[in-house]
Amino acid sequence: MVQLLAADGTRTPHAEFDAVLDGPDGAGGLATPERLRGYYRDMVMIRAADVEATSLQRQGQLGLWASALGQEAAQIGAGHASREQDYLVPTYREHGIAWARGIEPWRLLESFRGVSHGGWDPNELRTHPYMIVLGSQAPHAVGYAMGLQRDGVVGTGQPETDTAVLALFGDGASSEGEVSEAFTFAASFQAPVVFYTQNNQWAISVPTSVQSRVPLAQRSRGWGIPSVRVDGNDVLAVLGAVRIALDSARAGKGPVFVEALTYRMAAHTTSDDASRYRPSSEEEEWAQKDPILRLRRHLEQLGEIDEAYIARCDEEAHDLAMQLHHHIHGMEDPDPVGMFTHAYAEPHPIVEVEREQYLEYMAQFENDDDIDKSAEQKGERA
Amino acid sequence: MVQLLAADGTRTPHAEFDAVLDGPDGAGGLATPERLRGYYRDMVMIRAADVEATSLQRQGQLGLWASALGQEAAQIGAGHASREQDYLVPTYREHGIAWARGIEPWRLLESFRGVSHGGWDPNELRTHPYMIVLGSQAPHAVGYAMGLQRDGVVGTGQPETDTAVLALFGDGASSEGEVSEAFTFAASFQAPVVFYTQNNQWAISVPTSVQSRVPLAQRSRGWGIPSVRVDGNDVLAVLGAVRIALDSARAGKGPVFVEALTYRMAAHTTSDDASRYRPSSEEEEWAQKDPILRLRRHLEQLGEIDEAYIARCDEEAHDLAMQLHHHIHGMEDPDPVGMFTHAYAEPHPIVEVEREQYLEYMAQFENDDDIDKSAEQKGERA
Amino acid sequence: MSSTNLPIAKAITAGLRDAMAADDKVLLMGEDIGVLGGVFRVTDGLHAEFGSQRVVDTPLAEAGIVGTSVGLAVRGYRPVVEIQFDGFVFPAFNQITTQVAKMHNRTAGAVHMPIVIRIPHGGGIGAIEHHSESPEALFAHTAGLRILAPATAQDAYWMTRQAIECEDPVIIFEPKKRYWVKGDVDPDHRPELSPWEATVVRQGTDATLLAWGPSMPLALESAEAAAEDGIDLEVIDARSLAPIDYPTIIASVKRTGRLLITHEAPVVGGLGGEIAARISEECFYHLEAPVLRVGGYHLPYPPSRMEHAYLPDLDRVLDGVDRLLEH
Amino acid sequence: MSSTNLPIAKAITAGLRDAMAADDKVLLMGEDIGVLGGVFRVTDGLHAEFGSQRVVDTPLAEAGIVGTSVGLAVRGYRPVVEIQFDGFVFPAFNQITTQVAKMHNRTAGAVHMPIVIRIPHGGGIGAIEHHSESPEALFAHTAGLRILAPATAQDAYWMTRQAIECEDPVIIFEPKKRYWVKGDVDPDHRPELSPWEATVVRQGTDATLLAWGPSMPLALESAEAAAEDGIDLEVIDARSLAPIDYPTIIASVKRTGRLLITHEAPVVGGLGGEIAARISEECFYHLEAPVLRVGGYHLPYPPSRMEHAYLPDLDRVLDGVDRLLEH
Ligand SMILES: Cc1ncc(C[n+]2csc(CCOP(=O)(O)OP(=O)(O)O)c2C)c(N)n1
Ligand SMILES: Cc1ncc(C[n+]2csc(CCOP(=O)(O)OP(=O)(O)O)c2C)c(N)n1
Ligand SMILES: [Mg+2]
Ligand SMILES: [Mg+2]
Repeated sequence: MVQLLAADGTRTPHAEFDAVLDGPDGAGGLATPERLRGYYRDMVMIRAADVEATSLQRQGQLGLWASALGQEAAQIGAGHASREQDYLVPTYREHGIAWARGIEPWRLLESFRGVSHGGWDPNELRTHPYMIVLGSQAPHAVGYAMGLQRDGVVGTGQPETDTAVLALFGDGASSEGEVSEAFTFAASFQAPVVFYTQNNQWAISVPTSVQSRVPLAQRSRGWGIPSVRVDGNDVLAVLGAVRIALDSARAGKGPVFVEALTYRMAAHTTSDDASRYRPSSEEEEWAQKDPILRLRRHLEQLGEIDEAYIARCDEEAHDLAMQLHHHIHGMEDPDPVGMFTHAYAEPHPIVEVEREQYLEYMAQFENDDDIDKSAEQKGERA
Repeated sequence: MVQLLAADGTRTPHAEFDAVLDGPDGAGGLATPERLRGYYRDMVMIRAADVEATSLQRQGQLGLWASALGQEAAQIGAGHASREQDYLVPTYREHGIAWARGIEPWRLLESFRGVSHGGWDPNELRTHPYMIVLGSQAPHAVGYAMGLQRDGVVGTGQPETDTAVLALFGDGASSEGEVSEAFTFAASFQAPVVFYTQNNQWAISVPTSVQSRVPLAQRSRGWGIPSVRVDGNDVLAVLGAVRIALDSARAGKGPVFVEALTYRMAAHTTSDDASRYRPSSEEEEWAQKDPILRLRRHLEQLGEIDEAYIARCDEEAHDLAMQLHHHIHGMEDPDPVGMFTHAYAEPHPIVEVEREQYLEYMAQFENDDDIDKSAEQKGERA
Repeated sequence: MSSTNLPIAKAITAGLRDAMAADDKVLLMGEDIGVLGGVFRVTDGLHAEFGSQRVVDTPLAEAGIVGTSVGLAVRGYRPVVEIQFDGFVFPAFNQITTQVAKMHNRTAGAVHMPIVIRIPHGGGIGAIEHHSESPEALFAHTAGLRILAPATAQDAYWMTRQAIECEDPVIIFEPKKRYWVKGDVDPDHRPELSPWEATVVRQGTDATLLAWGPSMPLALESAEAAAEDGIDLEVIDARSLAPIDYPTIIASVKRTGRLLITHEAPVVGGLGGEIAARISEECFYHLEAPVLRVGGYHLPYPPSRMEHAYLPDLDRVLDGVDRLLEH
Repeated sequence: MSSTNLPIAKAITAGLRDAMAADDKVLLMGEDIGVLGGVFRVTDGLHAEFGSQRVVDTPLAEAGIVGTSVGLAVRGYRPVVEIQFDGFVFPAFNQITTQVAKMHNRTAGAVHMPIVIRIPHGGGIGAIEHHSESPEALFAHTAGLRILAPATAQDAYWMTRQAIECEDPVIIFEPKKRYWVKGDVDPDHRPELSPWEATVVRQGTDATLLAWGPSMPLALESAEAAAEDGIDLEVIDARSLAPIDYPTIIASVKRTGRLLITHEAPVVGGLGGEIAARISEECFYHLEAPVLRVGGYHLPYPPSRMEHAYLPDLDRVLDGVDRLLEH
C-alpha cells in the first residue's frame, strides 16, 4: 500500500509519485502549498455539506442521505487527479468527487430529496449521474472510453487534451458481474479508463473480506490490468496514484485499477444502524486516521497553514452548510406533470395520452373546488 | 504450461504430477499401461461417436451438432480425473466428459435432435445437464459445492468420499459476468469447486485474445484462486492437473482453476463455416498435435500397445457409431402433449387448462378424419 | 387461540424461522441478511439462531446469489433468497428466467427447484430511484415460476411457509411499505385456503375490485368510500399472481358484471392487462362495462416527491369506479 | 424504380450499411459480427467495409455489450447492438431495463440513448433450447424503450434506418425464420409511413386479425384460407410493439367487431393480453365477440420436434377465427 503522508503528517518520499506530485503540472505541481491548502479547504467544505445533508434528512428535507464522512481524501484527491477534460463515472456516495468537479452540493441532494433522479447534465459537467444499481455504471465508463478512442483523443501525446475516464465502484459493488465484464472490455480494447475503488471496508453490513479474500487491488490482475493500492486517507497518495493512472490511460496504455483503503465513518445511510454489525472501537480507530486532520498536520509541519486559514475554512464551510440548508428548505416540490416529460426523447402517443388523462383528471379537482394547487388538495383528500 | 507428453509421445518427468499419476490410486495409479490404453480407447470411441453425430446431422437426424473433435484428451482426461462421487457441470460440448462419466452418447444427442432439453438425471449420473446460456452453469457449480460443504463431505480427510465439483466453461464463456460471480462466491466460501476451461482458441469466430490478453489461467488469480495451465492435448497433463485440483478442493482447500490449451478442430457447430474466419493452415498445424495420436505414440514408446488393440478399438468405435446411427434413426418423435408435463413439479391450473385445450383441439382432427396420428396430419394441413 | 399479532415483516421472520426449524435443508441467502438481519430486518435474529451456514451473507452479486441457489437446490437444499429491493432483481434476471424457471422442465422432472425468491416491492416509501418498483409482470410471463403477493400478516407467514414447501420456484413480492403494519397470525393452524387461491375479502354487488399485496388497503378503503356513495364493491385479493386464480375472479365478475383492477406497476404491459384480457374473454356476456385498470403510468418510477401522483390512490380508484359504473 | 429484391437479412445489412455511410457515429457491436458477419450473416461485409473500430467483435458478455453501448451513446455515438439469439438477451436485461431505458429520463433529457438492439427472435427453425423465444412482452412493459418488429424486407431496411435515427433506444425483433425470404426494398425513397404505425395489410369485414414479425405470413395465409370458407378477414401488421398503434387497430375493430391476435410468445402475460385489454376497453360497444388470442402455451419453449404443436399454425388460427365467429 502506497502511503505518502504518515498519520502525523510527515511526508515520505516516493520517486514515482513525487515526480507527478511535485513535477511541473500547471502552476508548479499538484502538491504546492497553495494546492495543499486548497485540498484541505475542499475536504472541510464537503464534510460540512455532508454533515448538513444528514441533518437535512433528519429534518425530513431529504428522503435519505448517504454520507461520505471519512472518505474525503479518497474523493477530493481523485477528483483533483482528473483533468478538466476527463469523464468521471461515480456511484452514489461521491460527494467529494462531485465537489472537486465543480458540481454544486445542492445538485447532489436533488435525488436524495426526491425531486429528480439526477441533477446535472453529464456532458456539461463531464460527470455521469449518480448510479444506484451497483456496478451498472462500470461498462458505461468503458464504453465512454471506447468513444474517446474513436474520437482520436487518446494517445496523441497531448496530456492536456488527451482524455480518460475515471470509473468508480465500491468494494461491495466489485462483486457484480458487470464490473468484471467492464474489466474484460477495458482490457480487450485497451480503453482509456481508470477503475477506482474506495474500499471503505463495508458494503452496508458486509465486510470487504466477503467480496475478496485477497486485496481487492489484485482483482484486475486477472485481466492483466495493472493495479495499485494506496492509503485512501492520504490525499497525496490518492492524487498521485489516480493521476499516474489517468495519464497512463490517456496516453493509450490501457486501463489501470486503483484501490484506496479508507473507511465509511458514518452508517451506510441515514436508514442504517451501523452499531448492529460493527464495534464502535473500529470507528474510533479509524477516527484517528482522519484524512482532514492528516493533511492539516502535514501543512502544519510545512508551516504552510495558520489558524486564520483554518478558521476561514471553517467559516466558509459553515456558510456553505447554511446555504445548503436554505436552498433545500426553499426548494419547491416539482409539479408531478413533469414526470411525463422525459421518459422519451421523441413523441410517444401512449405517454401523451396518459399525460392528457392525468391533466384532465387533475382538472376535475380544480373545477370542483376552485383550488389552484390541485395536486396538494388531492394529496389531502387521499 | 504443463506438458507431460511431447508431440512424439515422450513423457517428461514432473514431480508433482507424477506423484498423482503414478502414485497408488486404485489399481496402481492413473497412468498404468492398462489405464492409458483405456484412455486411448475412450478417445477413439468418443471421436467416432462425434463424427457419426456430424453425419447424423447431415442426414437431418439432428438439428445441430457441436463437435468436440480435437478436445478428446482435454475431456477424457478431465472426466477420468474426477472421482465417482464428484459432480460435473458441463457446458454443451462435453461429449468426452460425458463418456468418461458413463453417459451413453445417444443421450447427448437428444437435445441436438430436439426430442428433449436434457436427457439424463443429473443426480443419478452426477452430471449437470448440458447448458446453453453461456456461463450460467458456473454459479450452479459453486452452489452445489456449497451444498457439499453443508453435507459434511468436504475436508474430512477421506478422498474416497469427500466430494468436489468440476465446473466447465469455454474461453468465450469466461467473459460472462456470471462466471466472475462464480469465482467470487467460490473464493469467498472456499467452496470445493474446480473451474475448468478448455481454451480451444475460439468462441465461434472470436479468438481467445479478445476475451483475454493474458493467459486465461491468470483470470482466477484476481480472486486469489490458484490456477494452472496445461497442454490440453496431453491426456496425462490434463488428468494430473484436474485430479490434483479436485483433490485439493475436496480436501477443503478451496477452489482451483485449470486451463487446458486445446483446439476445436471442427467448425463451431454444423451451422458454422470456420473457413470464414480462420486459415486452414491453423487447423493443419493443430492436426499435428492430435491428442489421440500423441497418446498412441506414447503407448508405442512404452511398447504397451499393438496393432491388434488399435484395430479392436477402431472396430468397437465403428460399432458404437453404427449403434448410434440406428438408435437415432429409430428414435420416434415424442408426443407433443409431453411438453405439458414438466413445466411445473406441482399441479398448475393454467397449464392443466391449456393441456386440456390442446387435447380437445387435437381430438377434432381425429374425429374429422378418423386418423390416429393427428399431429402428423395436422402438420400436413399446415 | 394461538393467534398472535405481528407486523408483516415479523410474520415473515416467523415463517422463515419455523420453516428452518422444520427442515434443516432450508437456508437463507442474500445481502446483509446475517448479522444485520436484512435492511428491513426480516431475517432479524435468524443468523444468531441458525448460524452462518444457514443464514448466508453473500457477496454483493444477485446473479451469483440466485445461481448458487440453483446448485444448492440440485444438491437437495431449499434456498430462500432475499433480493434487497425490487429494482435490484434485474442482475439476476437471466438466472431466474433461463435457469430457475426451466431446470425442472429441462431435466424432465428429475431435478426440483424449491427456491424461494423474496422481493420487497412497491412504492410509496419516499425512496430513491430503483427502490419502489413492481416488476411482477416481468416474471409472470415466464412459465416455470410461481408468484405470491401476501397482503396480510397471516398470508405473509403462511405463504412464506408454503412457498418454501413448494417443489416449484416461488417469487414472493412482499409489500415493503406495509412491513410494519400489524395483523393476526396463527402459526399453529395451517390454513385450508391454498396459497394459489384468490379470496373475496369484501362482498359486494355493483362491481368487483381486484388488487393484491401493497394495494389491498387501498382497495378496501376505496370500497368503503364508495359505500358512502351507495356503491357496493366486491373486493378480491388475488394473492397468487402466477398462477392467477381465475375461477374466483370469474365467479365474482359474473355476479357483479364489472371489474376494476388496480396495481402499482405501470398499466402498459402490466399484469392487469393479462387479467383484463382473460376476464373479457371468459365473462364476455356478463360484462356490463369494459374491464378497467388503474395503475402506474408508462414512465420510469418518478422521484419520490412526485410518486403520490404516479401511484393509484383513493381518488384515482374511485374515478375508475365512476367510469366503470357510467357504462 | 430503385427498388431491389432482397432477403430480409440482406435488407437489414443494407440498412446498416447505409446508416453507417450516412453517419459516422453509427457503430456495430456484438458477438461474431465482424469477420464472420454474424451467425446469420446480417453484418456480412460490413467489417471489411468499415473496419474493426465501427464493426466491433466484442468479448462474449451481453451486459458488457449493452453497457458499453450506453457509454458510447453518452459520448455521442449511435451503437447498434446484435444479441445473437433471443434467449441470450437476459444477461443484458439489467442494462436494458435499468440503464438504457432510463438514462434519458434520469438526466432530464440531457443525455439521449440512440441505441438499437437487434434481436433475431422466434421459433420454427428446429433449434436447440434458448434459440426460439419471443420475449417482446418483457421489454414492452418498461417505459423508455421502443420496439419494432419488421415483417417484410422493406420494413427490415427502413426500420433499421429509422431505429438508428431515433433518439430513443429501439429494440428490433428480427424474424429469424424469415431472414431468407425475399421482398422488394426501396432504399431511395423514405416511406411516408412512420415506423410506429400499424398497417392494414389486407382489408376485410368479418374480423380483424392482428400479428407482427414472424407471424405475418401465417396471418395472411389464414386470411386466404378463411376466404375460401367465405370469411373475410382484415389483417393488420402491428409493426411497432412499443408503442402499439392503437388508433389503427381500433378503427379496424370498430369496423369488423371482432379481433384475433396471434403471436409466438406464450399467451399468458404476452403482449396480446395488453392489446386485448385495451381494445376490449376502447371498443367495448363494438365488439361482437371477446378478443381472442392464439399463441404459445404457458410452457418453456419445447424441444424442436414438438415445436409444431407449440407454435400457432394455420389450424390453430382458423380454430381461433371459428371461435371468434361463433359469438
Ligand atoms: C445491484 C444492487 N444490489 C443491491 C443494492 C443495494 N445496496 C446499495 S449500497 C449497497 C452496499 C454497497 O457497498 P459498496 O459497493 O462497498 O459501496 P459503499 O456503500 O461502501 O460506498 C447495497 C447492497 C444496489 N444498490 N444495487
Ligand atoms: C449467453 C450466451 N450468449 C451467446 C451464446 C451463443 N454462443 C453459443 S456458443 C458461443 C461461443 C462459445 O465459445 P466458448 O465459450 O469458447 O466455447 P466453445 O464453443 O469454444 O466450446 C456463443 C457466442 C450463448 N449460447 N449464450
Ligand atoms: Mg464499501
Ligand atoms: Mg472456445
